Amino acid sequence: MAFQMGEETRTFPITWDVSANKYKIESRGLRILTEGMKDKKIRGIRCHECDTVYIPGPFYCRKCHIEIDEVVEVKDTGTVMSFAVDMADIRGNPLPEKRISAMIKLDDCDAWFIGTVENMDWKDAKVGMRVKSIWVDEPQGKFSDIDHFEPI
Amino acid sequence: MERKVAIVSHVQTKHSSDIGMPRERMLFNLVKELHNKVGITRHDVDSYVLCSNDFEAGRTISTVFEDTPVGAYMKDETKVEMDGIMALIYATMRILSGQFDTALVVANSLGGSQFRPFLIMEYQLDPTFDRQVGLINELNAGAFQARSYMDKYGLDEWFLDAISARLLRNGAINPYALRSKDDATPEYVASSEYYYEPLRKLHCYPFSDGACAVLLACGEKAKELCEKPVWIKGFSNSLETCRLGERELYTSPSTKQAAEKAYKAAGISDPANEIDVAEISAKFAHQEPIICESLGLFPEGSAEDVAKNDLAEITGKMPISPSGGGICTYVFSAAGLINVAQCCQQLTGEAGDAQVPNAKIALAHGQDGFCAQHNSVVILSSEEG
Amino acid sequence: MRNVAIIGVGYTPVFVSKRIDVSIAEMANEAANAVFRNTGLTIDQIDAVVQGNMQPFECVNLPYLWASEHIGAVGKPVMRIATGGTTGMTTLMCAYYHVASGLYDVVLAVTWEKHSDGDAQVGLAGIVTPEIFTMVMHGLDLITGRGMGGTSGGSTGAAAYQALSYLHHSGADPEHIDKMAALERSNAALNPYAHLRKKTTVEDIQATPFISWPLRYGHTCPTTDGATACIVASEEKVKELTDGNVAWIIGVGSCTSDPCTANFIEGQITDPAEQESCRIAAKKAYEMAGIEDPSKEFDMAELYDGFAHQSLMYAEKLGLCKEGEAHKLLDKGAFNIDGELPINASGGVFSTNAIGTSAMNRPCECALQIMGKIEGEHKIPKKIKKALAHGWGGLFQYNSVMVLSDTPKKSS
Amino acid sequence: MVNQSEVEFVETIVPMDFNYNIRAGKPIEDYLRGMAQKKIMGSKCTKCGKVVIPPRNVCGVACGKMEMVEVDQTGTLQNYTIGHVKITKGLMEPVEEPVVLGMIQLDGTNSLLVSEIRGVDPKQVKKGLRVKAVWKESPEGKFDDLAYFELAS
Repeated sequence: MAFQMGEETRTFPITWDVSANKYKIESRGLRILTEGMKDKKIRGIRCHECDTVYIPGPFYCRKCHIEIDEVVEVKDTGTVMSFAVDMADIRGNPLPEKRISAMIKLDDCDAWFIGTVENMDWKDAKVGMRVKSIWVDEPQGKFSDIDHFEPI
Repeated sequence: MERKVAIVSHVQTKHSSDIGMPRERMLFNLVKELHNKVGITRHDVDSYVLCSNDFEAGRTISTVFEDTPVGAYMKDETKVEMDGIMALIYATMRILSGQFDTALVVANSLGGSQFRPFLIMEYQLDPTFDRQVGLINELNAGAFQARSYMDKYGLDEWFLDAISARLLRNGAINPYALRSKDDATPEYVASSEYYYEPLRKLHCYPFSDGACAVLLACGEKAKELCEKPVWIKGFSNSLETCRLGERELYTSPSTKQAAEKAYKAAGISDPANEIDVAEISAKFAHQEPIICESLGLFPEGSAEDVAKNDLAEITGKMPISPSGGGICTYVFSAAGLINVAQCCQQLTGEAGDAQVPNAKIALAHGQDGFCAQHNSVVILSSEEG
Repeated sequence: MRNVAIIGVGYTPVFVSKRIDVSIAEMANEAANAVFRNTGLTIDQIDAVVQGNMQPFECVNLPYLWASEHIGAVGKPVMRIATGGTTGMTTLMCAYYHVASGLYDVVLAVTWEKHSDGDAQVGLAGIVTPEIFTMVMHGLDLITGRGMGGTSGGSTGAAAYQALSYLHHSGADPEHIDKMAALERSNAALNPYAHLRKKTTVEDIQATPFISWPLRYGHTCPTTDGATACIVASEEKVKELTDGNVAWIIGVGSCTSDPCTANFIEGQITDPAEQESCRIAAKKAYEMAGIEDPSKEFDMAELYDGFAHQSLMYAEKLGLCKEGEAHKLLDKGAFNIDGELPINASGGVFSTNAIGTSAMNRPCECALQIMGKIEGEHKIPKKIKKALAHGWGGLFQYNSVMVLSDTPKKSS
Repeated sequence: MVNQSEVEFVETIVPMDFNYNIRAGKPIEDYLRGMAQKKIMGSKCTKCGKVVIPPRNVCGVACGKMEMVEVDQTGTLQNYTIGHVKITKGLMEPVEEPVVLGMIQLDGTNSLLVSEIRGVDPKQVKKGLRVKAVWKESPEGKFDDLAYFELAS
């Protein structure tokens, strides 16, 4: 039952013009978070019903399905919930440097954030390890204000 | 059908060319409004059927961020990627199966402000031929269809103007409509510019942002949840070939096939007399008579007579699209579902100035594709029967 | 409730990385023809057609409008379902509900994906592109991925977090992923409709580079071109049209949670390895099917594993074994084709991933095993009475579950 | 309802497009090879005898297999429209001169082919006109080798 593939036929280039889209993205939570980062503070939104603290804060709690807007500050230390060590790109080509990118749950909040963990050998990284944020010297209210995380 | 399915409630946005908020917010607000109207929470809904389009959303798997705003977190959820009326049909089947008692159908699009509907349509063309040749677009395909109807029945362009004028006037009494004009006349429509002859600007649909949600329930549950359930009596859909050059564009065999099955299920033998009001998804003025005639609501080729004798007016013998139809609002992915919502308003006596007196049986229609390639029909009734 | 059965399955002649000879619609036609050949039915006996694929992988909007002509759907009721990775199963479920509703008797479901016409990584990136660019507007460094809010490794990167969280909670080792990978690739070698068909050892897997530790290149699925068609029918039609050798769909369930990866804007609050939606979907399907102890009652399972660790993870979430036990069963050989509970005898999604079809091939493989109509040496040697099929997708949030049986449920 | 003005959002543009390469399949491949030789290829159903353009390999699942046939290059205008706009990448813009687009039934075929009609006054266009294909001087096996149709004398 060997299948014999037919003769090759040509291909036509077509495009999905995603650049034609004007995406509307809710941004209050992002603004509250990044503005706070200017002062080295991390702020999220708490659901007044179930106490879940989201970062960045959405306008509604998806568990309780209610509108939420209570701004809360959380710590810049946290726990690594999971991590991956990037070693190659998606097609298998090795990266020049191994990089630990971790899912970090900051203290006092329920959201997991991805951050790079530095100053440790990737072989020593563990789920559950404690990390702290290392801020840049002059934060500007951007995600890049936290340069990286380091083990405590 | 052993089990009966009814519409408990429905909500829609005030449609707009730019609704001015993100999709998630639009959906959250919409569903909360429905919850408040019925007095339920998300936990009272068993099943969610969503309807949106990946290319309109500009996102692979358009529903990934739509589930939680509509309250589907940890719930049964699926997505129909067609016109919204098909999501309603699927939800009805799910309830009929006996596995679910309630289902929420939500369809949405930001085709007015976020994306270009003509491009969504271009992506629908056979990518190995029509899309490569690059000659066909939605407007000129529509023009061919209009010409085909005019040639077949020897009509001039006046009936197009008259249909658009009627719909624009209807739009003026529909608080949800995007485009409207309370004193529109055929002459006013005829003064808009040509796109592709015979189609003028006001013969074509406007790009709309909007969303619609419809809550369905099995019979007993529906009676518990609301005073006036609207009963789903029959539905079907059918499809034609995508080859424009192989279709008789002046008629709509797929609409006819869908209607036959829907009428049979609903026990309708004389649609023109038994149906009190119809909401038709016509993206262009000429599609309304083509679809209505295939539905058996008017004789073939009667568009001019219908217009001259005001038969399709709200006060006429066979009111068509009291909401203003596709000429006033066309929300890609949601248009058919909005038609269902409009029919419900008619059947529960909530249609305000657009109310057709004593409306008991309504027909909602939805379409997809070039020149209404795919058509769906739902028959609704205010009586359980 | 009406009983519904899968009465036939048809695949494209091959599942390969590039079908250079046919267009998307022609490939769908091959699958439709195959199911008609296998069942002896004709298109005239089909009441409705359900179609599914993930359209951004091929950039054809509402492809049913084009492909229907090639699968005989013109003039029939048509429905199109798209739910990401679970599309295949939700399409089949839609066909199931067509029949279960009592409105239709014989329904054709066709799914396909032709990844070589596009770029799967682009299609997957398309899920969250606007969110990523919004993050970039707020200072995310996309190039180095440093700092807060980094993105890494596309879908493999996201799956790596899931894999490690799973390993941490289950006590399994990364070597167990290698072992599961080798088992499934070796199963695939026996399946003529699998894509990567090479007998593979644990050492072969371990020789592949890590992309995102703990996931190696050898832990990831290929991108495949292929189509699948399946016919479901009511109990009366089963009597009329078949010899009775069919696979009954006795339980279905699906559930969504929230995006538990890459939810950059609304905040991610869910462990991607938690998969509560899988438990809920399974509970629903088991209740409907009358399954009391899933760890004892199934003779086989086809799980959706885009990445090799997911077979182990989902075996636990679906209750096929206790939490933390899957890797022990793997070590004992229970998941082998001749084991107690063969998992992915077909080679799984991990060996063949034409995304639109992937979640439909799971129940289809179960059905073929139940009917004893497996072409190839991956036939499970024992009699299959009850089989479990699972689908997974979205931003790690959708789960769908189907229970199949060799006997119908007693009519209630 | 939330007041629209309270909703805070950003409008994000993704400054890239996604590219695909759609496989033609045999019938379209043959159609384009025909173009290179200034031939129009259609397909004929071995069962019902229908001849259609664009060609394909099956006449629906219900009917027969189709085989490639060359079709006539002269035909009858069955439908037309005069374009005052064009649509490029989903955006509509006016055209300088109205364009006549026709649906042409080539002799011996059962389908209509959409093409531009040139050399005719838009006011004079009507159903039933006889038209013939005009080719690019050096065809390259592309769709636009068949440049347009003009009135057949």
